[in-house]
Amino acid sequence: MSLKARDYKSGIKPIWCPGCGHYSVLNAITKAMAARELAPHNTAIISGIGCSSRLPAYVSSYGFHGVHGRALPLATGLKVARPELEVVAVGGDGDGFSIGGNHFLHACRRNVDIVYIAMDNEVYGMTKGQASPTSPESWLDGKLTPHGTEVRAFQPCAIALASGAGFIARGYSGDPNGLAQLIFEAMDFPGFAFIHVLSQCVTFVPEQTAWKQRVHAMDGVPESAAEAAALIHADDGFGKGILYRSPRPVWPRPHAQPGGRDPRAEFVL
Amino acid sequence: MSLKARDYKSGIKPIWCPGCGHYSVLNAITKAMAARELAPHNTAIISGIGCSSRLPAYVSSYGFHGVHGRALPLATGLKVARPELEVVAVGGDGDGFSIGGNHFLHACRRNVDIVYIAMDNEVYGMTKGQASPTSPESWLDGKLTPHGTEVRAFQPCAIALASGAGFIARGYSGDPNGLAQLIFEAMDFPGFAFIHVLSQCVTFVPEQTAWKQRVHAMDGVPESAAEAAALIHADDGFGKGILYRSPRPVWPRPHAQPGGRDPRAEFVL
Amino acid sequence: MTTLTLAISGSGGAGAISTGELVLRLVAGSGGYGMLKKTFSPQIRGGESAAIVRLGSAPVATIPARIDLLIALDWQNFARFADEVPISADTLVLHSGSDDPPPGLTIDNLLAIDAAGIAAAADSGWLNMVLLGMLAKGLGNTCAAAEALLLARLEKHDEAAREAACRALRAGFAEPLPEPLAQLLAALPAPAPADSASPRWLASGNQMAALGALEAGVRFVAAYPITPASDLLEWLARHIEHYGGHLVQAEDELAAINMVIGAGFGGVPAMTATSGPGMALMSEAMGLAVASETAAVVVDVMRGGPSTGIPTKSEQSDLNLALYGLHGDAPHIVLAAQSIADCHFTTAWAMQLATRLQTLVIVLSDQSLGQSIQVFDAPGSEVPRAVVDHAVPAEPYLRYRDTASGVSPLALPGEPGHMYTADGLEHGENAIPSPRSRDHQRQLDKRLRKLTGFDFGERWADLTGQVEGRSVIICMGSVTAVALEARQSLATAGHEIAVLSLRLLAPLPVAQLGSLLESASRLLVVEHNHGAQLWHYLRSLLPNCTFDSLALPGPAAIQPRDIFAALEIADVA
Amino acid sequence: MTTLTLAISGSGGAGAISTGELVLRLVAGSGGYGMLKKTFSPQIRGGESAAIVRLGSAPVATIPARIDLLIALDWQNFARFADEVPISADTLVLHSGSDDPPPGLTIDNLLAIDAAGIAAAADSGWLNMVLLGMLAKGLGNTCAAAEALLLARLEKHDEAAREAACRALRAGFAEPLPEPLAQLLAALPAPAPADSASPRWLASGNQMAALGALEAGVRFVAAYPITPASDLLEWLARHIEHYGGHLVQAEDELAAINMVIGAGFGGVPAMTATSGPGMALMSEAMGLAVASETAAVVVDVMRGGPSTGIPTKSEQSDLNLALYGLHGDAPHIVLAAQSIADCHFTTAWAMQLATRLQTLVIVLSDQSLGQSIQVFDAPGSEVPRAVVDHAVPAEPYLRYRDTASGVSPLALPGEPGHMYTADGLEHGENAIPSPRSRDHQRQLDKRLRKLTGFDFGERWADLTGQVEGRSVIICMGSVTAVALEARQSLATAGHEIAVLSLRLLAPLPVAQLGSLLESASRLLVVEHNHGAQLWHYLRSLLPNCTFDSLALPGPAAIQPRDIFAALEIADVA
Ligand SMILES: Cc1ncc(C[n+]2csc(CCOP(=O)(O)OP(=O)(O)O)c2C)c(N)n1
Ligand SMILES: Cc1ncc(C[n+]2csc(CCOP(=O)(O)OP(=O)(O)O)c2C)c(N)n1
Ligand code: SF4
Ligand code: SF4
Ligand SMILES: [Mg+2]
Ligand SMILES: [Mg+2]
Repeated sequence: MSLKARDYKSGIKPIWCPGCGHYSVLNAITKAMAARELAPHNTAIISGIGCSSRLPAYVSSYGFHGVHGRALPLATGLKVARPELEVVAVGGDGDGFSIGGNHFLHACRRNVDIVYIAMDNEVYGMTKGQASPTSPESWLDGKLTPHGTEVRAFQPCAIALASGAGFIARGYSGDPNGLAQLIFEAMDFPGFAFIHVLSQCVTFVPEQTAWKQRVHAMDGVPESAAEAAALIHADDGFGKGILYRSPRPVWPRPHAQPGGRDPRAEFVL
Repeated sequence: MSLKARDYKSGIKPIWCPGCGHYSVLNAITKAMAARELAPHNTAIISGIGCSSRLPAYVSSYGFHGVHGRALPLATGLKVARPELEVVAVGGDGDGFSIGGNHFLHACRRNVDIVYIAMDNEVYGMTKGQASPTSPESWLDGKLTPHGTEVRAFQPCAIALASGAGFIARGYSGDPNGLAQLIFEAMDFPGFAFIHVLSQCVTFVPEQTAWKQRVHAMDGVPESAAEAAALIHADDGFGKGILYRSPRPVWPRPHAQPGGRDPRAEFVL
Repeated sequence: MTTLTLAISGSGGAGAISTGELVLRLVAGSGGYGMLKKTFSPQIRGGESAAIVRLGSAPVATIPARIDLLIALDWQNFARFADEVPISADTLVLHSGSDDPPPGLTIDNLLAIDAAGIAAAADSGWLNMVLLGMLAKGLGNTCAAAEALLLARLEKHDEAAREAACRALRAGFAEPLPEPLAQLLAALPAPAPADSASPRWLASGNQMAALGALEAGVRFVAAYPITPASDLLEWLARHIEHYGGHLVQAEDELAAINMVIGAGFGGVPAMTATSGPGMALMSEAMGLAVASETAAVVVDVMRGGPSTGIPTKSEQSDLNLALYGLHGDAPHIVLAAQSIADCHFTTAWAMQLATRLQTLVIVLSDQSLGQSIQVFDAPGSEVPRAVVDHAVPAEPYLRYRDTASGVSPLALPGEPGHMYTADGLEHGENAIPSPRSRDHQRQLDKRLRKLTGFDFGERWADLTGQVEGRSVIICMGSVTAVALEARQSLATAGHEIAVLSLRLLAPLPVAQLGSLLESASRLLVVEHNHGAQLWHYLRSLLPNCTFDSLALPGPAAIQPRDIFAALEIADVA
Repeated sequence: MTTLTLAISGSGGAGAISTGELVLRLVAGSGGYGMLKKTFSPQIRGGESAAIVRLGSAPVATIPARIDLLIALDWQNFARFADEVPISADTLVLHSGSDDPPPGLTIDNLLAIDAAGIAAAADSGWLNMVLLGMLAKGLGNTCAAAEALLLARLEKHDEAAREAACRALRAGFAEPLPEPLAQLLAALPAPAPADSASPRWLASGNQMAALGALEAGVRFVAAYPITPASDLLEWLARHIEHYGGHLVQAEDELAAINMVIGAGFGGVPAMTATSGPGMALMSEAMGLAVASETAAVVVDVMRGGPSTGIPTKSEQSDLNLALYGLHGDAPHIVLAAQSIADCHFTTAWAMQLATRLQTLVIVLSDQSLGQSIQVFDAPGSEVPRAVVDHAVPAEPYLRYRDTASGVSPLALPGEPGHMYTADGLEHGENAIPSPRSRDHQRQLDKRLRKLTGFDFGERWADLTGQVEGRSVIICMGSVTAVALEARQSLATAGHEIAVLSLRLLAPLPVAQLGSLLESASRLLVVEHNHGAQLWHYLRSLLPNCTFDSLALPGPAAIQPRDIFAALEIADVA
């Protein structure tokens, strides 16, 4: 009676371009769901806006396709209110690191038990090819930045670490099985788990097919933040695997048991 | 004819509580302005909202007291539009790291030539004592967090470094001369310069008077980001001095000279 | 009704506010009524503050412009309150400090009391408690009653401090009252003996809104602090966990409203509270609640605007934003609380409507309602409750099914077989995104119909008086109490008017309102803002009515005399 | 006027849009007029797209509901366009691919052309160019003219590709035209010979807005990409540096608007462009521009709402947000562009008004104006220009001085002796924060007066036709062209109506508008939204007028026949 990966597909046809990396991320998610034997109805996939953020509808689970940049607060509200659900936030680099950057910082700090999968294609796909925070400084094809962004690329894993994320991993859309494994581990992790996925945009950055040659495995999971910092710093941004793993207490913490106080009492004269 | 520090005071009486650390920051700013012989009318001090953000009106210069959390975009717009001005953004930890966190990240990356002075008192002073992102996890007096924030404190300098800031320093309101020197250096630095100031709130966190015993000098300015990362990581958050200094090209970069193209031409049939 | 209005002012740490609160509690304890308004200088501490307390033997809901008694604990920067604590020729001014009144001030009745000396003689520094003792005596209370309140108040102080305070209180009580003060205080009639069947409460509107939320079933709150909504949230932060709920201090208002929507999607009644600048930031996501049909409540405790404006003072100028501030066609519900006590009902009703109609409900309160404290008759135990009873959906399950009521079947995460993806993109009934005209039209119609077709019942407005042939004042929020007071004064002078206080602003019950107002002789819309926002709104929906407008911005409160003037009635006291 | 409307559709990469653009350029090149509307499936690439082109011998400004000729490059997912490319019994369908029409589709006039075969015979894969060749011939153009356009278009392609495309074009041109196609194309009258005195342009509204901004003096732009405003920004990104200006791609809309305000404070004319969701996020800071009296322009290219809505389609449903979406009393200016060409003037005027009146100006455009391209007579070289000539301020310098006009003296950073701190907190004339009633009232009055007292001149609206005794259609934006077309058809049928297109929405020139409309027999407000937002707005300000409403939401465009129906006129073609 256990479900197969394909049973976790909703059957709705993705709007993605043929060859888009996001298909692989979808596959990896459904594989991980099957491996963890998640009940589809107890899972919720939450997103913002972007090509990547269309993903929830393609999974057979509950989902919320919110507004641009706010997947993490949406997911946080749901998880805090309904802790028994498996809550996964997904989205793109623009959604998560540009307009949503503040929520990323604070979600890493807050450590609510959700998984966050950021599909990074270093571009705004949905709005047709502007630079994103992760675009290389000298990428000349960004439609609003004719000379390149001339701005240092955003380093998602370094920021996650500096913000206090307890689980940081990097996956690649060209390796859906490896990615599925990372998602599995992220779901296993108690607390906020961040997966940075290199997910190519074949339409606006076709040169990303060359990523295949650049990605490489990282070996060994650093246990101290200092080690992780050194590792992430030294890496070229193409190292796959778990980059840091160190559980901290999850938020919210257990406190008062319900009941016991009548708040009306304090107003009575 | 050169101006003294006191000539840079506007004469408007601050609304701050007696003993507030922000007075020292004001003094340090006017000292640094005098030392750099800035023309008051060529200087603009830009802020958001908070006790700290009231500072611009107290300086004899142009100023903008904007909305909560947006000092950096306001300053960025002004500096890019009017590059000949000395632009200094100031504000509090709530303003800069909570509601303004995204702009902090992206200002560090963008590297526009402004100075940003964040007066960190680990609390929301103006709204009377709620926890801020930098409040210690277990600080029990935050009015919205009766059990403490139970959230890892935000590390401004680590985030600045991970985001690509080229100048990072820490000052202390108990040492206005040292702080003035840091501001002097920050103004000297080409590009975005961040100064994290420990500035006590005597009203809502009176225990911060004990900071005096905790602050210590950092010696040596690390030149590589890796060194700086190690240093910032190992530090207890009370190390004063320049924590990192490494200039990168400033934004915007020089490009096309004005003139030469008639944009109407492309529409003519 | 005879009432007594006293202001107690002083520099930071002088204890003006707590003295005022103790006076109010004292009077309330012996069956009286009253209200207290706090006012602060912009300085956070060491700044001046003043408590303006109005006492009466029957319910009191407004602070008048005239002060009967001013107790100046000291005169430091008193000028900053000049607007709010106007001294007239009738005001008795009790000068209790060692400094002199500021030069510009004209004081006709100045009475000096050496409170510091009396305190010192009692080996105490609590000069404000000397004054409390005197007031207690003058108002006919026992010293023991005052002492009990004082001790409760100083719970967290050490023994020595509490004793010193009590010594000062007793010394003040023992002091002979100067005649003018004795006379003034004695003029307040003794209250009727307290009726134990209807207990009375002392609370602020923010506390009442928070209680209403909790009692309606709110179990998730996310918010970012902002004056004057913070204390509403602070109250919830202390209580919600006892109900198994959570309050998240969000990184900003964008996060707060989206967290609320996330919780609402999960079926947990959820809300946030903020003020103008924060609600402006929530505008985009409020549209998401509307489009995705997710229950969410936003309480806006209005302050002076625009922009940062006047954060600590009251105004009703966010009405436009609340009614219209969403992009696209985004019908939603806007309620206004009518009184401090009504913050309780209206907030609870908001959560009930949000869950029942799966949409955004904005509750407008204002700083004056939110932060003043008042003695009022306790509300009953019946409170509107959130409704998350979602009918078992028909097969095939269509989340956004076009139903007769306009309310679509809602499945909650955790329910097998009804998975769907909520969406702010336009969608078909099946929740799949659709850019088609017919789907758009259908969902737009449905989202409007579920509001306009709903029977909101009797609580859409509170009418006091009879409409036929009379002038009717139309208002909301803290203006209501002023209008009701004006109505009473007018009645005493032989002019009958009616007051209609609107609780349901959107969707405005146009038909009911139109037929209710038909027979009135004159309609005057009274509101606390500059732009006559309510007046414009009513005009846009009721073109057959002729409305007059009285719109005055904050921070000064609207006064009954402003209403008399607008109604061109001269002969009222 | 006889016009010809053709739709060219195909799957991703088939080249439907570029074929359409080439046809339009071809006709324009020989003196004709036309307009092109693009429509895409939600898929980013590999999805279907269609170009709907209407050609005429006189200016063409609308796309009708009826398609005369459909050229299906292939039929993949054609059904997705069913709403926008309706095939009627009169439509000639040119089936040029190898697949079959979808089963549900009824096609009466189907013509098969083996474009692929013809292209292959010419050793080319460019089957769309075969069709272009045939159209070129049928429309009476020379093959050389078509080839020149094609080569210009393929500038960036390699030599081999360009030659292959040209071979296909020539092969198509050589092909005998099937009779029904020849007949249809021949029906389009030859345009009058081009008048060299008034050159014609081909551009989109977004391009025109961008040009207007640049020519008005905008030298700072900060923005965050959003459909359908991105291409406006992209055009500016390429051009602004040549004027010594800068465009910053901001991290979000909150940053964008605050950057614009920062630049405006510096005296540099600055603007941003966005769409509904982005403008909603700007709400708080727009209030800062109002309160601090800083010039800022926000262009909202409206799309379907609420929430994410229908991002690629047109609607006019952000009017409420633009008019009312700020907290507090925050009067500001709202303009609407009237046509593709007028985006130029209106955006430039916005920047002029923003600098002259030191405030926020919102320009409403819509996706239909913004992204359709059209042939129109080139604008003159006179363009409103930003005004940053600040009078030398009087001593003592009071930044927020209460002047007769309401406009206060503005000093710019860099000027000695006039330093001040701009503030969103309420302030006195001296810019120092003040919570006092009298300062608040004075600044509120001043900020309102500078708008209501300003003489906006003649351009507040465009009137076509005579009002007296006639029905008047009141509208804005892309509805204007539809209304004008309806007016022409009605005139042909003997019914005279007038069209009033409002450019200045706020402050609404109530007096002028009221007296202008007085003599009309009937007023019909036509708008492209669900909530009748313009209608409600006009009702709130002109209670003496009786307005009828025709409000239809997107994405389907309003058609003249909708207007005929609303006017209850049956006998129009
Ligand atoms: C408030 C707001 N601003 C802007 C947009 C326009 N927008 C939609 S998706 C997107 C960027 C998407 O990029 P990313 O998140 O990297 O996703 P991708 O499409 O590359 O997968 C933008 C800017 C929007 N929908 N809402
Ligand atoms: C949009 C918005 N949200 C909330 C507020 C309320 N507010 C004003 S100041 C402040 C926090 C100030 O804290 P910080 O920046 O640390 O400055 P401090 O007062 O501690 O110096 C807040 C939350 C506001 N003014 N605007
Ligand atoms: S545009 Fe890029 S990111 Fe979007 S679907 Fe296509 S390939 Fe994927
Ligand atoms: S509240 Fe704290 S931060 Fe604010 S002025 Fe007082 S001491 Fe300073
Ligand atoms: Mg992307
Ligand atoms: Mg602080």
